[in-house]
Amino acid sequence: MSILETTGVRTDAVVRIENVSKTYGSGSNALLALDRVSLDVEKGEFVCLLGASGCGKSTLLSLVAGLDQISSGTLEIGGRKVALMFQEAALFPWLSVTGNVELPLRLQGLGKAERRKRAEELLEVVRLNGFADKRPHELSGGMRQRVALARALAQNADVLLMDEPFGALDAMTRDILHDELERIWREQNLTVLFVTHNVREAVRLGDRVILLSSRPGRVIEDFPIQHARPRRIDSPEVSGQAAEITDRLRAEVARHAS
Amino acid sequence: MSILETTGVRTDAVVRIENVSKTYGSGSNALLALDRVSLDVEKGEFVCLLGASGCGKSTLLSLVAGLDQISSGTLEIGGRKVALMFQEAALFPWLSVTGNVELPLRLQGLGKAERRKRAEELLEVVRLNGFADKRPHELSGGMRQRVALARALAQNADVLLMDEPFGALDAMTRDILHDELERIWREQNLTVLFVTHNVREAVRLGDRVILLSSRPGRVIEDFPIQHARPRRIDSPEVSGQAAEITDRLRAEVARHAS
Amino acid sequence: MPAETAVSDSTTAATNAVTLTKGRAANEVSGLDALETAPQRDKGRLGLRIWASAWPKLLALAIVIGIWEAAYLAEWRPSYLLPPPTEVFPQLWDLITTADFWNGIRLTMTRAITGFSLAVAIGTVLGAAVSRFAPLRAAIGSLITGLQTMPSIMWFPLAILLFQLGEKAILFVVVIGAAPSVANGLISGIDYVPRTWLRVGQVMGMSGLAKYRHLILPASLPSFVSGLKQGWAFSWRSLMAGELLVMVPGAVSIGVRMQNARDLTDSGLVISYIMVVLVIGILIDQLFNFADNALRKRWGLTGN
Amino acid sequence: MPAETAVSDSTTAATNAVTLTKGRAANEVSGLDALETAPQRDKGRLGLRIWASAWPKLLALAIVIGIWEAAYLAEWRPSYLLPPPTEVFPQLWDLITTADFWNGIRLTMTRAITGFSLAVAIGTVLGAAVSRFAPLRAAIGSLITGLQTMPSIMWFPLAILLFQLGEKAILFVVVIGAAPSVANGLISGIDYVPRTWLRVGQVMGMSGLAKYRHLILPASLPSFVSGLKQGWAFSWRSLMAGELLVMVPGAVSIGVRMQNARDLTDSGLVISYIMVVLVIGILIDQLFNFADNALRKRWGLTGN
Amino acid sequence: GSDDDNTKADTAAGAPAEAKTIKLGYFPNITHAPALVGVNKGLFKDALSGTDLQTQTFNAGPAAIEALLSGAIDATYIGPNPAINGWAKSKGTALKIIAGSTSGGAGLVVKEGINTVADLKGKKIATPQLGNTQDVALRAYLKENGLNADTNGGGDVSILPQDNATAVQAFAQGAIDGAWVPEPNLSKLLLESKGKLLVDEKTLWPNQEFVTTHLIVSQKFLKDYPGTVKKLLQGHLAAVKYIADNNADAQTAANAQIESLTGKALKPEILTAAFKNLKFTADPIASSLYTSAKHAEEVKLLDAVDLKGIYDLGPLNELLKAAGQPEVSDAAAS
Ligand SMILES: Nc1ncnc2c1ncn2[C@@H]1O[C@H](COP(=O)(O)OP(=O)(O)OP(=O)(O)O)[C@@H](O)[C@H]1O
Ligand SMILES: Nc1ncnc2c1ncn2[C@@H]1O[C@H](COP(=O)(O)OP(=O)(O)OP(=O)(O)O)[C@@H](O)[C@H]1O
Ligand SMILES: [Mg+2]
Ligand SMILES: [Mg+2]
Repeated sequence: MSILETTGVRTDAVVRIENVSKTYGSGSNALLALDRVSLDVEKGEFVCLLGASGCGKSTLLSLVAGLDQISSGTLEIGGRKVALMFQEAALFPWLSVTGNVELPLRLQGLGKAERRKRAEELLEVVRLNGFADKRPHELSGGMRQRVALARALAQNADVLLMDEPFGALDAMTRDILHDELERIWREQNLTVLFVTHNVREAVRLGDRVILLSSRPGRVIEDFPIQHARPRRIDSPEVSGQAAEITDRLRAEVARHAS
Repeated sequence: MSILETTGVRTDAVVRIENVSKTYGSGSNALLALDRVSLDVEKGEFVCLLGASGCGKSTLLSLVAGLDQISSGTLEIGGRKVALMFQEAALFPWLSVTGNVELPLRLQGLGKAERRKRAEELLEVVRLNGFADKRPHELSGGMRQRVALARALAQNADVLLMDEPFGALDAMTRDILHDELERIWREQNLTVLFVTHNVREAVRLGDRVILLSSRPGRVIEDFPIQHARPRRIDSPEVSGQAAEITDRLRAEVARHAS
Repeated sequence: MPAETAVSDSTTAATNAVTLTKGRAANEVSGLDALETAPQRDKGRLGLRIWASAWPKLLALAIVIGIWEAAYLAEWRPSYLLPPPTEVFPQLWDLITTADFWNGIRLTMTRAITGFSLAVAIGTVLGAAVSRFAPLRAAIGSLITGLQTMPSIMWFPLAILLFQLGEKAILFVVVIGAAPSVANGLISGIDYVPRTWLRVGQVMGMSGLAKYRHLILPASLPSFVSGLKQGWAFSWRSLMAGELLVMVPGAVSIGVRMQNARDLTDSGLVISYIMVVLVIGILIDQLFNFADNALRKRWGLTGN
Repeated sequence: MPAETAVSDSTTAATNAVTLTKGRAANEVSGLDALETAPQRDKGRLGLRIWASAWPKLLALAIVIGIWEAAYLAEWRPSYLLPPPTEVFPQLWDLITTADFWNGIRLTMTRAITGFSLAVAIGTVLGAAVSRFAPLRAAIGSLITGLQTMPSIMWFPLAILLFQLGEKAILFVVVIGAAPSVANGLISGIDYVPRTWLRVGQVMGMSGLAKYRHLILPASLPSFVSGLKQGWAFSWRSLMAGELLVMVPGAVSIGVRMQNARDLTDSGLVISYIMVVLVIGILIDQLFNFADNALRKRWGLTGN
Repeated sequence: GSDDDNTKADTAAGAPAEAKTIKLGYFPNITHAPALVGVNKGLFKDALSGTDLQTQTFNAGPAAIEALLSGAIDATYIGPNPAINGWAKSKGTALKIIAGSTSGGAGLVVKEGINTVADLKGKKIATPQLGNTQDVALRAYLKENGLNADTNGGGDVSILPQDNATAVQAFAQGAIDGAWVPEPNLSKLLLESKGKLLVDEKTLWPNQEFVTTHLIVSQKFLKDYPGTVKKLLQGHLAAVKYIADNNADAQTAANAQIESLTGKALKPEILTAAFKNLKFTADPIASSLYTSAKHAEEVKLLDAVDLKGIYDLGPLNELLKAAGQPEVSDAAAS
């Protein structure tokens, strides 16, 4: 039973994207990255974005986070707090692992002891408790990504935007973090916009899976995922729906390539 | 029919790793990343490495590439040219996409026209021909990874080390690049050491799949993949063997976690 | 909570920026987004752009002149010590309309450019060598900063010993004043080249000159450019001192003129020369800024 | 082919580095790998480490003294112009064993540190402000470099106008000489903060002071430190000039002493003071290097 | 240096050897008026037939002495202090004073309200440079009048060695109470800053004469090319004479030369006043040099130095004698 079903109200959109286009550069160099994308995300909804490499997924997230300006259309997030986990870990090299995780807490004005406690909890969530005092350059790629996840969670936002957060993780660690993320999402009633290339992951986690077309990005399909939670990534339902979505995606890519 | 079977000779090791250990740091801060790893890779072999996040896969590759020094053991690559595609794209921001791809060619002393031609071919391989004159910061994450692949291929090496090269790519682009990589590997009789978290990908591509244990990394299993090429990633054989390996991996992680 | 405000702020901005441009073709999109369309608008309205960069300068100038005039009117100091702008500007005008003055500028700029080029060449080689060879670094790394702190005038005896009196002696003073700065900029740039890039270079088989040419120099360029800027300042200051070493009748260098203005306690003239030197410094800085902006654009640090 | 050689080279090195240490427990591994175990060995053999950093310096010193002595023996210039080391060192010794000299050092260092601190404070604020507000940058960005190129001596009239003859006048000359350099270092550092980090900061909701405190300053620290180093050089040189403005009863500052040594055409004394200034410069540079190394270690730029 | 690019001219035996070129230094300063006028009017050129004259200007004494000692110039106009320093440092081997050039033109200018020496107590007085002629003169003067001053700026009177430009401005602004300066700063303080002349230095000297500038030559050059030195002196005498005979014209010429060297001429009133205070003479007024050195020793600004032999007035006296003028002496005051 998904959160969506419990909340029920479909008009309570937290993120409202309407006809948003985004062009990078100008003149002959212009690149239309997003073409009239419309998408509403309800409060407490978990929405997964799928699409080919370079189709504009990261662009969309950065627009929602207010990092870039839209070229046309309307985008509203209603003044809610937004956290974004970037595609690259982008940790601050001058801070230790805990330092990186504590930074958003510090900005929220938390005291030292509280910060430490919360950072420890978060590192526990991403299974990195032993690495609190290491520096980013002493971590492996997957570990950095997990620290970035902990940092994003530390922001205590209402809306969590995640750009391929588990791309560098092995299947097992990924499973664990799926469970943790689902738990936190449920407990804190988060709204999540989640970019991934793993269709099963999208089906495992999402209330809806949105398919974007190749350059320029456009919403081409919106799959509601109805399976009851908790789901297992290797369950037949998840596999089945994933296969269906993959076929659709493949068709789109093929269409585009021709 | 794999290249391994055609070459046949198992003593013709291109990369010989014997009892290699690697410790980062020293004193109380020491971290044993690799623990007596032994692994031989034959000429023309395609070996995939699997293992949990932080188990030492990248470390192993950087040792083979001669970027770090081993703490104990023996490592030989017999004076062959080695190319390494890093886990992060690590493109040079001051060069355009072509500039990045052309750089290794330039170091090989190729002329301008030849360089241009070869770079175009390589960008064609990674499906980025339209982006030759963009700068790295104008690319999406997956596109950067593909440029890094093109750059690694441009090195014209005998041994190709790849660290999660397709981690940020969607399934379709990944399929295409699997085919391209397999073709190039076959045509140039490359020796490939390929790190991935995607078990199916490993089975799709590898002659062998090596499983590393969690910290410290140790070889715990060596699966020869016998299926005839060309394979398809969604074929039942690949899925079946992938499932088998996943189970083994899961057991290892569970053992470690307990 | 600060975090909340900031994010909602920028998102509101995004919402406000929405216009009627929906549905246009890709290369037609222009909208009102300042960052997006800056380059396009620039082409269209060069005048506006110049104005945007000029008005703050003019305002600053007006403020300075205002304060100056006010200080004069308040009779804060006697007028022969602090002459009013209305006296100094005509004096400046008289100065810069003489051919003599321009000969001096030409002489001094020739020396400055020669000296600076030499300092850059020597500083670059020195910096590269020091950052490459550990024993050299241990030997003279710190000496470089030590040399920088030496007042130019203390080099005069050595300059005369080595080069007698001549242009070479001046160049010596300029180079020894500026080269350490260039070297330091390069060294610090090289020290901060990200390790990943070095590793990429290593697997590519870069070494020796190729490594410097293709990796280290471009990667440390930002810091190097800032070292060049500092080096320019040092070389100019050293030159102003060094020009007192040799005086060539006919073309009177700026250094000599400045010294003389001071010796004569001619406040108006001193202020005029201060302005001349500032203007030269500003113009040169603009050149550096061109380089810097081109660099930042290449590196993807500007614009959206 | 260069690529081939390089890679096989390093791999051979790896192979050669293999030793008997196989199979030891994690924190026992020491091996011969220099990079790996450097910190451990350091603790064990501090003496060796000091020697490693000292011998190149001593060698450099020996070479310089050798050339100097040779020039003297070859009677290249009369000995009253170029006295031999054997004459200068006793003179230097006599100099530094007087209490008077140390009073001068104390006076000058106090001024230098006060002036430099002030310059850093002002330069930091100025740099931060200029890099933050576009109109301010347009207005005075280039002026900063312009100010840097002004010889200290040209500030004397203004210093006297504003502060009469007193310590403040000296400080003014020092600050106006060094602050632009500090500001420029900071500005260039801020300009080159990677965009990704800025975006991370933005989603974290950093703004205003918090952004500077937690993101911009640490991220631009390398360039800032190099700006500080240049700033130190500028402030020292400005101080050497500025000290001629004011004489304080009791202690004769280093600037005045240097000037006197030159006025008296006392080559031995001039060389002695050059050495004193170089040693001070080298010591200060060591302080900066400490900061710099700590920084590079934090950033993961050193070691393996 | 002259030893490198000069070859002895082929001359008949016994005739004084002549250099191909002579490098002469001077300052673009009114106290070097004979040099300014001589160069401007071509008087040196006329006298130095067959020898190429190269001039070199300096901003301050130390650089000129460094240049002379290292052979970059052969002769220079210079003040007494740098000459004494050069003599002392080279242990009497580097240079000789061959003629005087300028006398007088220095004094103590004070603020309104200071009327006697006693009023100087607790005041700040600037001098151009620690241990230079004016500095020594002030210290000796204070000592004579029972006031003490140490070299660190302490004592009854604070002596602040400071370059002239700074001193002039500081005085104008009231930051110092007085300054003992040479021309043209003396006139500047009097005319522009309305200062009061408390002591005219020449009143402290016998005959109201004391050396301000003289002409020195490197000993090596003097030894190698006595003929050229003599011709140089001829030019010098011509310049001194020209100033005496055509004072107004000389002033114009000097100022023109200053302008061509520094880009800016002196103000006419300063020029005139300064000229009036200065006396141009080939007499080196040796006695004042010795006395000044003795004073310097007394106030511990100079180690004991043997000035014997610093003068070589032979060539000058030959020329004076030939012209029927009185000879000059290098003897100390009795
Ligand atoms: N700063 C930029 N300047 C110019 N073009 C850009 C910029 N950022 C992205 N683009 C372009 O916009 C398009 C979409 O990029 P985006 O990063 O959103 O893709 P993506 O869907 O996240 O891809 P991936 O899965 O590979 O990360 C790409 O074609 C890219 O080249
Ligand atoms: N430079 C370093 N200094 C210290 N420790 C390091 C360094 N690099 C890696 N490590 C440690 O070594 C271990 C192995 O790292 P490595 O990067 O090889 O993992 P990996 O298998 O590539 O993981 P991932 O799949 O997450 O990329 C990790 O625990 C990491 O913390
Ligand atoms: Mg992306
Ligand atoms: Mg890795």
